[in-house]
This record gives sequence, C-alpha cells and structure tokens, in this order.
Amino acid sequence: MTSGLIFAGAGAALFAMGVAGVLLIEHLLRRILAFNLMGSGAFLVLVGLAQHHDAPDPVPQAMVLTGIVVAVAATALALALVRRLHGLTGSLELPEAEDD
Amino acid sequence: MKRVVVVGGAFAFTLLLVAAMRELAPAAIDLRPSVAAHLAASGVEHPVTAVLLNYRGYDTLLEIAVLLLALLGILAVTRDQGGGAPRPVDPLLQMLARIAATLMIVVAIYLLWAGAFRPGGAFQAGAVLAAAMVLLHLTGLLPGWRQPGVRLRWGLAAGFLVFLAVAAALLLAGGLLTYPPAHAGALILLIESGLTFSLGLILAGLFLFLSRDEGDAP
Amino acid sequence: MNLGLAFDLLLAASLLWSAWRALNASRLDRAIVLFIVFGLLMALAWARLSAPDIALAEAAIGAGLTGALLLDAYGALRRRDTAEARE
Amino acid sequence: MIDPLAWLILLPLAWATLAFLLGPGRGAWLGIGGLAGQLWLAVGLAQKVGAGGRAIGHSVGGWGAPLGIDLAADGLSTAMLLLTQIVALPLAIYARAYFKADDPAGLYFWPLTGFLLAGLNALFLSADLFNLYVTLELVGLAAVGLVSAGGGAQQIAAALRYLFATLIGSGAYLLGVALIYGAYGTVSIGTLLPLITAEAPRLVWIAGGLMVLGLMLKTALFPFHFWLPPAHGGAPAPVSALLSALVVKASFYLILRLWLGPFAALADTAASLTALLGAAAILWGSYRAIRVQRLKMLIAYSTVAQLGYLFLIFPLLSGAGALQAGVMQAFAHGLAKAAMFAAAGVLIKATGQDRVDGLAGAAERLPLTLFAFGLAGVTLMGLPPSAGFLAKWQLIEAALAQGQWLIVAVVLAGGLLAAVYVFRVLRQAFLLAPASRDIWPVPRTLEWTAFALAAMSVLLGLRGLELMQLLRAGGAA
Repeated sequence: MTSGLIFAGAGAALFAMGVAGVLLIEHLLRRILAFNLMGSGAFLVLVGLAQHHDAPDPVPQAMVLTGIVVAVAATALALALVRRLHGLTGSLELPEAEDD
Repeated sequence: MKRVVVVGGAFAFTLLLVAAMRELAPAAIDLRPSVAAHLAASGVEHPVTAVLLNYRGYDTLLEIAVLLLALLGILAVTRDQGGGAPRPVDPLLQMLARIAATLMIVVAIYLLWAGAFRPGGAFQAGAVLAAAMVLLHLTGLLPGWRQPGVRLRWGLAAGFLVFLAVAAALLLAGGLLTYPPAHAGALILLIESGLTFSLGLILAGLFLFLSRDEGDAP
Repeated sequence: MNLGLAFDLLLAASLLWSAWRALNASRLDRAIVLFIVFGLLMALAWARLSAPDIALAEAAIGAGLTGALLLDAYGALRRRDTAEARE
Repeated sequence: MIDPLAWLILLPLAWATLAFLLGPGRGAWLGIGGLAGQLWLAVGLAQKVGAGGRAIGHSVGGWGAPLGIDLAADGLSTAMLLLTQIVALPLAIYARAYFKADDPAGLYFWPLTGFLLAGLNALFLSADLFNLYVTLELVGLAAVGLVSAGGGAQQIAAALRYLFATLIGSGAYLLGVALIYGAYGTVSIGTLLPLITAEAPRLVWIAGGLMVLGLMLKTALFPFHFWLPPAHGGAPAPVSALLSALVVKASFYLILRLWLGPFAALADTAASLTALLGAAAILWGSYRAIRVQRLKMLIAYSTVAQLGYLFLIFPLLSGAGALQAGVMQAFAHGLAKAAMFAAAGVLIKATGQDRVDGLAGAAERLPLTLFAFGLAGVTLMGLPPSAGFLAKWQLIEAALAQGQWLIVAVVLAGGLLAAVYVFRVLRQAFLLAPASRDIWPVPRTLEWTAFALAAMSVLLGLRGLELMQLLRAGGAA
C-alpha cells in the first residue's frame, strides 16, 4: 500500500458520498457542498492513482489545479442561482418541476 | 427507499472501485521523463508550471474562459438590488485590514514570481489578491460591486485578452501556443502577470457581485 | 507499516469523517465550517501527496474562497429570512 | 496561412470577450460577424478534409501527444463543426431581432453565446480526454447561464436542475478520466487507442462506464431526460434553439467518439441496452409531446424523443450506414429543432401566450412562420425529401441488414407519433381566431430566419451524399 493508493481510495469514497449527497439532499446549499466533495474525490483519484506505485507526476497535478478553478467557478454560479431563487421564492429547495 | 438504494449503491461503488484500484499494474506511459527533458525549453523551471502554462497551456486558456464565463453567468442571473453596501466597522479593525491587505499584495507578487521555479504561480497569487479585496470589503473599505463599468470590465478581461492575444500571435507565427524557447520565459511571465491581476478581480468579483443581489424579496 | 502510512490512513479517515459530518450536520453554519475544515484537511493531503502547488490552491481557493462564498450566502439568506419574519 | 482548427476556437473566444467589454446588451453585430467568419472557416475545413479524405491535426504548443494536447478534425468532427456554425449563424440573426434593448434575458446573451460556441468547437476538435472535460464544463456552464438569464422562479429552478445534472455528468466523466490516467499514464485519445483492449483491467471498464453514463446524463437520454424539458422549454426562444439543436449533440458526439475510438474494444457489451433506452426515449418523449399544454414544452419533449434515434445506431455501428444515419439525424434534428423553437418564439411573441390551444388564428396572420413550423415538422416526421427522411431511411436500412426488426418498428412508430404532435400544433393554428384575439406584430427577421432554418432541414436531404462523403474522411466510418 502506498500514500497514493490510500488517498485514491479515499477519493473514490468521497466521490460516491458527494454523488449520493447531490441525489438525496433537497437543501440547495448543502447540495452545493456535496458537489464540491464529489469534485475533491475525483481530484484525489487523479493525483493519487497516478502515483500509486511511486513518485509524484506533475501532469495530473496541473490538471487538478485546472479542475479546482473550474469547480469554484461552478460553485459560484450555483450560489448565484440559489440566492436568486431564494430572493424570488423565499425557499432553499427546488419547487416541483412544471411538467407541461 | 430511494435513500437506501443510493447509499447502498455508493458503498458498493466505492468497494468495487477500491478493489479495482488495488489490482492495477504500473501505467504503460510515464510522462515524467518527457516533462523533465523539455523543461529547459519550456521557459520555466518548475515542472507543474511548465505543464500548466506550456505543455498543457491550452487547458489553462479554456479554464480562464470558464472562470470569466461563471462571472458573466452571475452578472446575468443576479439583479442589482443595491445590496452589499458597507456596514459600519471598528476603525481599529479597518486599520488592521489595511495592513493585512498590503501584506497580501506583497505575498501575491512573491507567489507570482516564485511560480517560475517553485510551488506558486498565477492562480495562487490571484487567489491571495482576491482574498485581500474580500477582506477590504468585509471591513467596509471596499463597497460591493454593482454594475461593472468600462474600467472594471477591462480589468476583468485583461488577463484573458493578453493570453488570447499571445495565443493568436503564436498561431500566426506557427502553432497555437507554440512558444519559441528563447522567448517562452518572458511570454509566460507576461501571461501570468495578466492572469494574476485579472484572476484577483474575477475571484473577488465572484464574491462581490453575489452580494449585490441582496435586496428584499420582491 | 511505517509512520507515514499510518498518518496517511488517519488523514484519509479524517477527510471522510469531516465530509460525512459536513453533509449531515443539523445546522447549516456548522456544515459550512466543517466543509472548510475538510478543505484544510485536503490541503494537508495534497502536501502528503507531494503536491504543494495544489495544497496552496486548495487552501486559498478550495477552502478559502469557496468557504467564504458559502458563508456569505448563508449570512445573506439568513438576513433576508429574519427581515421577512420581522415584517 | 490560416489554420481553421485553432481559429475556430480562438475566434468565438475573442468576440465573446469583446462583446463583454462593449457592455450589457451590446455585441450583436460582433457576434454575427464572428459567426460568419466561423462558418467560412468550417466550410473551408470541410472542403479540405473532404478533398484530402483524411483527418487534419494541430499539436497545440508544438509538443504533440501525449505530453501536449492535440487537436484533430476528421470527417465526424468536421461534420459537427459545420452543423454548429450553420445553425448558430441564423440563430444569431434571429436573436438580434428577438431581444429588445433592455430585456434582462438578453443583457449577457452575446458573450455567453460566444463562450458556448467556443466550447462546442473546442469539444469537437479536441483529442485529449482531460481537455474535453474542460470543454464540457465550458459548454455546460454557458448553457446554464443562458437558461437562467433574467428569468423568473421557474426558470431559475430549471437552470439549477440543469446545472446539477450537468455537473454530476461531467463529474462522472472526470472520475473516468482520472482512472484512465491512473491505468495508462496518458489521456490522449490517439495514444490510448492501441492500449485499450478487451483484456483491459477492470478499472478501465469502470472508467468507460462512468464516462459514458455521465455523457448520457448530459445528453438527456431517457431516463436521464428529467432536466431537459423545463430547461429547454423555459429559456428564451433563441437559447432553447441553441440548446436543443447543438448542446445536447455535443455530449452525444463525445459518446460516439469514445465508442468508435478508445472504448471500441469494450463497447459491444452495452450497445443493446443503449438502443433500448433510445427506443424508450422515442416513445416516452413523443407521448409527453402529445399530451403537454405549452408549445415550447411540446417542442422540448420532441427533443427527448428525437435524441432517442441517435442512440438506436449503437448496436448497428459494426455494419455500414449506421454512423451516417446518426450524423444525418443530428443534422436533421439540429436544423429542424432550431427552426421549430424559432417559430415558437414568433408565435409566443405574436399571441402573447404559450399554450398550444391559444394558437388559433396564428396561421392566418403568420403564414410564413406556420410554414416554417410545418417544414420542420416534415423533417421530424421523416417525410421525403427531408434530411430526416434520409436519416431514418438509412437507419432502417442498416437495421434491416442486421435483422434488428425492433429498431425498424420503433423508427416507424416514432415517425407516426411525431406526426401526431406536429399536427396537433398545426391544427390549432389553422382554427379561426376568436373575435377578441389580438395578434401583435413581429419583426420580419424572426419569421425569415425561422423559415431559412426549416428550409435547410428539408433541402439538406438533397445534399446528403456530400455529407456522407465527408464522414468517410479520417477513418471515422
């Protein structure tokens, strides 16, 4: 067992936890938290698994830096939408979809 | 019922994935030797920065586009409700915030400069710059942003425009983001300086524009 | 098993624990604080994975900026809710 | 020398940024001019790829994969690029007339659309799995921004649903990319091609499953379609048109690219299931389109159904004609659906409401728009000589050649169901208007651009051979 493999395994668990959170949690701010956990999990797998046998590799590290910035961009957009929705409806949960 | 299925599925997925990871052999391709071999021609000494701005600089170009795009999305979604006006804050706290912000700007410049040969670079520097602005906002020294005026718009887009202009110029000269080794260092520093400045504004903008939508519910 | 790996296991466990708590905390403000703690633990994990660049970015952007955005949103929403309740 | 590959990405990035600098609501002419340039580049690229008969590449940074990122345009990418610019240019002209100066939905339309198109073009050209992730996020966030701009509560809620769906989709894709990198040490598609075999480790199968599932969620394949109708049905008409015509096709393209490329050795196992979901999408989407009350919801559910056809091709890909059928369907639906949403935008502006039963009298006052809607309907039903006919014909032919009778039956049933929901709209519109009915005047540009798109969707059927020729380039077929 190596550090890389330990954190890659933790990343897999975090990803699964995040997806389950996004699917199950109604509260939108918590759902954004869950999405961030999911992203962190994928990043850990990317870097951890790449060095599951030996030394660090700069290529996945650069990819994760890119990924972190993309994740914060998505988080900020999601927060803007949640705050607008709260301003309009006073609620922090999605209303039933209008299906027709 | 849904809860049981999803949580059970998440557990099963994790176990499956970890088991599959454990049986994995070393990868067929190792990029580390080629990253190191071309480092001299990349214009920077720090391998991560070389990947980020040279070998895979195109990813970074698109990533800045994503960040600018998120800011546009926020501007399009939020309404200017006149929120984000500074609240009264203890003057002593304001003085401390001023000192801290100055220090943070120095740290940001150091991080930008250090990125060429050790951990650091435009992103970290931009984030510190943004943090300085948010600190000034929270202590009432910088009002929340309402509508981005011309100067602010140029500031937000400047880093991306510089990056885009360098990319276009290099494309005309031969290939997209193909730096001539002799000038790679200077061009990357130019891009990184622009990015630090604009990333600071954009990341702060994510925060400051969000708080403008803070009026009463209509 | 050497000391480094034991530390890694402990860190991975704390990561999972803080993530789990952040998702399940009964109060929202506590959930956000736990999320910031999670971000700082992530920074530590990056350092253990010999990725100091990511550790810096994670602390500044992942924990710092994202945490600030979430706390700000939480504060704004609560202010609006109490303002409405008073009316 | 102008390299069309790189400029197709840089040009929209440039005009999007400049439109932002000009200020809210500005930049329409910039966008239209930029799009005209992009169309010119795409046509030039198609001629070059078609004439040469092989893929054209560009190594970004001059490093070459796997250290650097490669761009590649084969027949399939070129066809998708062509579709994107052909649909987007008329829609840009439409949008300029659609958004009034102070419409909050239009304030950031131009920069967001520019970034969306840059993301699409970059996606069709990229040959690097991680770079594709970044382009997916660019497309997804731009689309969410466009859906939500200036909207009310329902629209914001639809945008949030869309955002979470698209983020889970790209998250699953990213985890797949991470596993691939762990297994092979590279994310370049060209480098991976010979490495992934049927004996690949279990992890690679999981990675392939995650990536394809994530992309199916983004393509709104049944049963992952839940987010699409409210998002596409609730957005302003030009945005709905862009999303239905192009954005969902991007993730479909990527599935196809992975299926034919690196995951070819693994793909057979899931082909039948995928086609089954496609068939379910056709039936369920059509059924909902026949039942819903609001016009744009009807068109959005029709998108759910029409996307189903794209997935019917997967069990047939080993034989001839299936890929051609899929791309033809993408073209036919892209043009027809853009025309339909554009026409719906005219009808909604003119009648001031968006219920199907409120359309009475529209045919009398807006004959051109109704004609456009009808022509687009002809394509969706798959009547000759439209591109939709060609697509369905090829699909049936390929299915017959392989004895897949179920697919033939579903295609025929889907055509009939499409006729039901198209005629439902036309019949209402041809009813006489009640005396109290007001019909507001609508800019002629809106009507003509809708008509142009619909006419193209029919006439493309006559130029189908050239498209088939193009697809053969670069070994994609």
